[in-house]
Amino acid sequence: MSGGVVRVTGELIAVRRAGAYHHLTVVAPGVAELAHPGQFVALAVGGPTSANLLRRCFSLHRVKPSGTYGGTVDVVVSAVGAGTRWLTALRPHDPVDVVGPLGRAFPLPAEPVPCVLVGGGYGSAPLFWLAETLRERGCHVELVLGAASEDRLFGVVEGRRSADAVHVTTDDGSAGTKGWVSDVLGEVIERTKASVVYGCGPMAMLRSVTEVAAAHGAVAQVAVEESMACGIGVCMTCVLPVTGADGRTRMVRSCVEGPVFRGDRVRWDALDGGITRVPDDAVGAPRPGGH
Amino acid sequence: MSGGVVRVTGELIAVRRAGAYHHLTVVAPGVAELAHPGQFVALAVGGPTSANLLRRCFSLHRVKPSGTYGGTVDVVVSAVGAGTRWLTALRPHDPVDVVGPLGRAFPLPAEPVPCVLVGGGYGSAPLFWLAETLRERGCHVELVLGAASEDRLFGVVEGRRSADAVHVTTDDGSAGTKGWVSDVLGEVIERTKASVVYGCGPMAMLRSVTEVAAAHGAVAQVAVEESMACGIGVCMTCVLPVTGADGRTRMVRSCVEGPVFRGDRVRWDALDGGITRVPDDAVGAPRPGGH
Amino acid sequence: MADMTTALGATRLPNPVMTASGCAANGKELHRFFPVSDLGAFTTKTVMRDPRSGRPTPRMAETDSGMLNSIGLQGPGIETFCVDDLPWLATQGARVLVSVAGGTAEEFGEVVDRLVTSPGWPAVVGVEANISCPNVANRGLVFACDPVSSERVVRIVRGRVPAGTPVFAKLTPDVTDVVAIASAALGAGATGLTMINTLLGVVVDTDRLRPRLAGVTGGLSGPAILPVAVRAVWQVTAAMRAGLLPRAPVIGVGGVRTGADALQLVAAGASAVQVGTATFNDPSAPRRVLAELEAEIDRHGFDRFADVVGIAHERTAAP
Amino acid sequence: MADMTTALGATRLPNPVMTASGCAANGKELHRFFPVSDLGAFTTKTVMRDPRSGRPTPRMAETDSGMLNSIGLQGPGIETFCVDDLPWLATQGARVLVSVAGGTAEEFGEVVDRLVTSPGWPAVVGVEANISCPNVANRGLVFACDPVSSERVVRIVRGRVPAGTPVFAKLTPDVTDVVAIASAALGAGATGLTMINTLLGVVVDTDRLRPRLAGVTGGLSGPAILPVAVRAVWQVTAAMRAGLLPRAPVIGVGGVRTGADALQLVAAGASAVQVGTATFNDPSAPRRVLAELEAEIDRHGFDRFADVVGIAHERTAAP
Ligand SMILES: Cc1cc2nc3c(=O)[nH]c(=O)nc-3n(C[C@H](O)[C@H](O)[C@H](O)COP(=O)(O)OP(=O)(O)OC[C@H]3O[C@@H](n4cnc5c(N)ncnc54)[C@H](O)[C@@H]3O)c2cc1C
Ligand SMILES: Cc1cc2nc3c(=O)[nH]c(=O)nc-3n(C[C@H](O)[C@H](O)[C@H](O)COP(=O)(O)OP(=O)(O)OC[C@H]3O[C@@H](n4cnc5c(N)ncnc54)[C@H](O)[C@@H]3O)c2cc1C
Ligand SMILES: Cc1cc2nc3c(=O)[nH]c(=O)nc-3n(C[C@H](O)[C@H](O)[C@H](O)COP(=O)(O)O)c2cc1C
Ligand SMILES: Cc1cc2nc3c(=O)[nH]c(=O)nc-3n(C[C@H](O)[C@H](O)[C@H](O)COP(=O)(O)O)c2cc1C
Ligand code: FES
Ligand code: FES
Repeated sequence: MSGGVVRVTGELIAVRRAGAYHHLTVVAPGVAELAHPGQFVALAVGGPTSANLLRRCFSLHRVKPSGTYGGTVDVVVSAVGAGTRWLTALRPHDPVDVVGPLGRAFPLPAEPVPCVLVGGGYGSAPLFWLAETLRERGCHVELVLGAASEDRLFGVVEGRRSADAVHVTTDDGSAGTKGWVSDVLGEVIERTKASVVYGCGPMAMLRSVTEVAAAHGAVAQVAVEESMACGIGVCMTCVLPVTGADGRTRMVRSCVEGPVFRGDRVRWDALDGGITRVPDDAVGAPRPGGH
Repeated sequence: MSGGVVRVTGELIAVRRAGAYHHLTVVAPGVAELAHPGQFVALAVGGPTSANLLRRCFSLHRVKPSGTYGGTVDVVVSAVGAGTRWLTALRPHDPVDVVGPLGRAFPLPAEPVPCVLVGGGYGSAPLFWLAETLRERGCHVELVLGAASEDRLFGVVEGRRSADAVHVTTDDGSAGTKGWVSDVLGEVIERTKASVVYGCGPMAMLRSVTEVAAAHGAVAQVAVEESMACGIGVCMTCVLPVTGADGRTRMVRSCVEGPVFRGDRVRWDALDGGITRVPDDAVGAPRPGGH
Repeated sequence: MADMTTALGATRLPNPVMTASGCAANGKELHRFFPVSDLGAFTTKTVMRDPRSGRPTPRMAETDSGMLNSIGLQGPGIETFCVDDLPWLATQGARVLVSVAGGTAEEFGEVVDRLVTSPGWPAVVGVEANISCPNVANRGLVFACDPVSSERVVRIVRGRVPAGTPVFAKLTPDVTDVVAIASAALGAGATGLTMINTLLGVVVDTDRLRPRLAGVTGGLSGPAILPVAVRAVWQVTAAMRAGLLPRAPVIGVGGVRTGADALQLVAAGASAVQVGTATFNDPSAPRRVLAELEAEIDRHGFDRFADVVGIAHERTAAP
Repeated sequence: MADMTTALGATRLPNPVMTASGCAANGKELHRFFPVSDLGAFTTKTVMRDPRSGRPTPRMAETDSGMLNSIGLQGPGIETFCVDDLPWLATQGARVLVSVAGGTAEEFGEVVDRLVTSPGWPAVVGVEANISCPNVANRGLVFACDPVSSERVVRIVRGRVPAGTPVFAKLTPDVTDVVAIASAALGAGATGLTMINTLLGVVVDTDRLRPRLAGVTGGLSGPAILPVAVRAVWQVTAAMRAGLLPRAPVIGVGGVRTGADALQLVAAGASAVQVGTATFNDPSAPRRVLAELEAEIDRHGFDRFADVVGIAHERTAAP
């Protein structure tokens, strides 16, 4: 029945600060065994009396299929709202209700090609595991990590262990190069001759990662972050316009057909100011005078 | 501004099992100082993400106006639903949001008369403090504690310290006399020549306490337990029909005009099977053809 | 700090936050937690002509993020209100929005007639006609479910309240077309609208397998209904902006627990906001919501509360 | 264990728990968590004639104990449904309640015409006409807001669905008189009613000060609305028991998260229950609700589920 996904009541075994974020380790038997880099988990929030019905989604930072406690999953959480504040206030041994692994993982190149991995803020969380997986396959891997400020960078030290090189940018210059990841990305692609760029972070960053990659002859694979009500493909809230192999644009579910998409397939032109339009040429788009 | 009531974010300092119940001690500065036996507190449940908007009410078991941590209040909680389960799962140092003290306390006799205090289940919680207060005033005090079974009795040992004698009944005979508190109450009133009977427990018990007291020439003061949405007198959900000094029956708020009422003033005839009718002779009762 | 004053017709209030009728009694109880004069206005429990005992109990059931109530407009009647409650509020310096009702349109008028002669009248900043109550003459159908009944009541109330004093019609969301009812009320001379009253609901007790409320049905309130309240305010305000309804102030109510909740109603078009059920959770909720709303207005850098009223309409891309 | 079978017109289902349309896609996703054939029936996402992209995003906003959605009936159209989805459900042994809609009454008919010729048709245990969608011909007013439009759609659907197959009309609660709409639907030949669809709501984003949904309004669902769903089922069932409406099966939906929630709808009169938004919280919610409902029926000592349907009406004292 499981079809690659389980729901399990796990147990928090560790929570520690990591700059502006919280790093949580949860025993979640069954999840780790099935997971690949780029997939995510959906965590219930608020406990039995919760008014917050919807699960919160988090990229898998790392997984340990076995261990003292059984399989564990690690996530990096930015406490921004009711649900993430609840999660980051949990204490060891508290139950955590997990559904996962969810979504499509980062596709791995068949050949050992050089790769650049770009993370914005907590978006870097899944990249270290991805970097290690790529290097096991013989890829040269460099990381570009960016954030607004130093405390919002995640995993710079970890990155030095996982990748061949780490480049850091911050908007305010409090660490690394002052500026955006896109300011340094082109140079890194050129120098490493990367043919794949993986990206995870805010939408605007993913768009420019896609553009810079294209300009330097690389393919971008980006993990998007859309509001998701279910995370499992049943609600149709998480859609975005993506052009298929047939050249036609459809509103596709980022929870099951994503969150990883080829950057050049995403219709960035439809995204503006927090709203994603349905492109006029999308399959089934509203036509003047109704459908 | 306070007018005898405060709202304060307290801190749980101890929670321990007491038979079928949980005994909670909460630091709640300001509450203890104002409280009298028979009053109650209203505790918020579920924390910041709670879907349970309404506070839960609990009789004050004991208060300590000062102490290592500041004033504390003790309550005895039976975990029966979402809110009480949440409360009894709290751990020391968790915050507890308290409004109190609320309601009218047990009126104390002006003279040192003998008194009988009758508690059903956790309804005995406020009686030990009351017993000590009465004995300080020179009253002879005996307790009658009843419950369905031994584990649902509260405070038998404590009662032996607080009162001159303790009588126990259980429905199933697992402790004390098999039967109801009303089965032994008459004898205790007669023997002690009690002129006041205080009661706290289920409505059916309060009714028979009132009847037995009347039959033996004593006045009953009973603390009722109505569903309360606000606990502070603003919502009108907690009413029950009570006859006033003018002989007229009104639907009065048990949270501010109670929870303690003179038993012979409560219109027990209007209570049936979990529903309390508006007596036809009540002030403002619906009349045929509208008001 | 922003200028928090707001205008309800000719009346200016120092701030836009009020209690909701029936969720604050008539002030004395809440005054133990904060001075009732801090609020823009104090909305009183709906008062009818005669004393009323209300409905049998249980009168309440908790629901997810809300509750059901069936109080049945229990109260001492307009006479006692005028003698005891209104003078007390006046003494505290409260600005009072008096909620009135009747089982018939004419009864509304009788209540108002008595009210305006009360020595406490100068404290009254407006009258709220709670037309979301049953019309005895029309099979108990709620007045505000029907444009004709709504019109009749509002016309009577408007006619008996001195011209300078605003009259608000309080609408139920349990209608197919709230704009049509709003139109009837404004057409009959209402200064503005209060939206929304509770939604009709039933809770079944799954132990006894019967309705939990002795009166079977009750009104659903609390945060659960906030999106419905925001929608109702949005629809009516949109109709006003489109010229389909005369422009008039709206008092938003339903599910407000925080300043951000209040801001939702304000941005949707409400010139004032009432706090109801949240008060049962936090006795100082109306006062706290005011402080939080002020902080929100400041955070957004607005100088005047009035500039935020209805702003979400301007910031919405045409569909 | 109690006999959990239930009858929807001529159709008998092994148990009364279903998915709710649009909250379970067309089965493959949930089948990873439990066998879709465990349910009494599987209700499919509303399908229209042509492929539809749905509305822009954001399409959802969380609310207290609920959520707002504005999917806009995104789907591949009836052709793909008949070729891909229905046969898959049939292969799994699911009993399928197919939800259909159209922008016009006639489009409902076209969808049904195609459906009945599908090779998967034998798996269909009923058709649910989602008349809580906008009527293009009537200023986008929802069909189920108007008895005449409701009647017209149901008559067409009933006429094209083979006589032995039940037709359910799915109603919106956003009306003044749900009994009147129920009456129109039953009068036009509906076998029964599904109640309720979502409530219209708006959420304002208090950072951007504009509606959170790109489409401004959305449908409110989840536990927040359970009391409204129970009320709607109660009113219609009461009208049937009073002889004001023909007796007909009701499918209850709205806010069900637990077996006890389902039991509320059943005791109020529902012969079956759908689980929607709760599935987003717990992917196996429909299956779990079935197990919990069975346990509730057993706890009460009933031998047959059917004996509990509407029982709260019998246990209510006359008012
Ligand atoms: C595939 C995926 C992977 C993610 N990975 C991470 C991660 O590794 N670390 C991390 O900190 N965050 C991650 N996020 C974002 C995270 O899910 C949101 O920050 C979180 O849901 C906010 O919940 P809240 O209760 O704190 O905020 P609230 O604002 O109270 O949430 C209200 C609703 O909006 C949704 N929502 C709010 N913000 C976002 C957002 N940015 N993205 C999607 N939905 C949102 C919530 O899920 C909820 O349904 C990821 C999101 C997705 C879709
Ligand atoms: C004045 C007073 C004093 C009380 N003292 C105590 C005490 O000392 N110890 C104790 O264990 N309990 C006491 N109770 C009862 C206690 O308030 C309820 O058991 C508790 O509210 C149940 O909450 P829940 O969330 O667990 O149950 P739920 O059934 O989930 O509660 C749902 C709603 O119904 C109300 N409710 C449910 N049961 C009762 C009840 N028996 N009385 C009043 N409201 C109820 C709840 O407050 C809540 O609003 C007292 C009640 C009152 C009114
Ligand atoms: C217990 C209770 C009693 C109420 N009594 C009245 C009333 O007398 N008159 C009135 O107009 N509204 C009354 N209401 C409705 C509220 O004023 C308000 O419109 C509604 O509860 C929605 O707001 P809220 O969610 O903030 O409570 C009452 C609500 C509750 C919960
Ligand atoms: C995301 C979402 C999509 C929905 N899509 C449909 C639909 O396509 N057709 C339909 O009849 N109802 C649809 N509904 C309404 C549900 O079927 C159901 O009537 C409503 O959500 C109330 O039930 P719930 O509270 O259990 O979700 C949808 C609801 C949600 C939340
Ligand atoms: S989040 Fe529900 S379909 Fe993607
Ligand atoms: S509980 Fe609200 S008035 Fe008593």
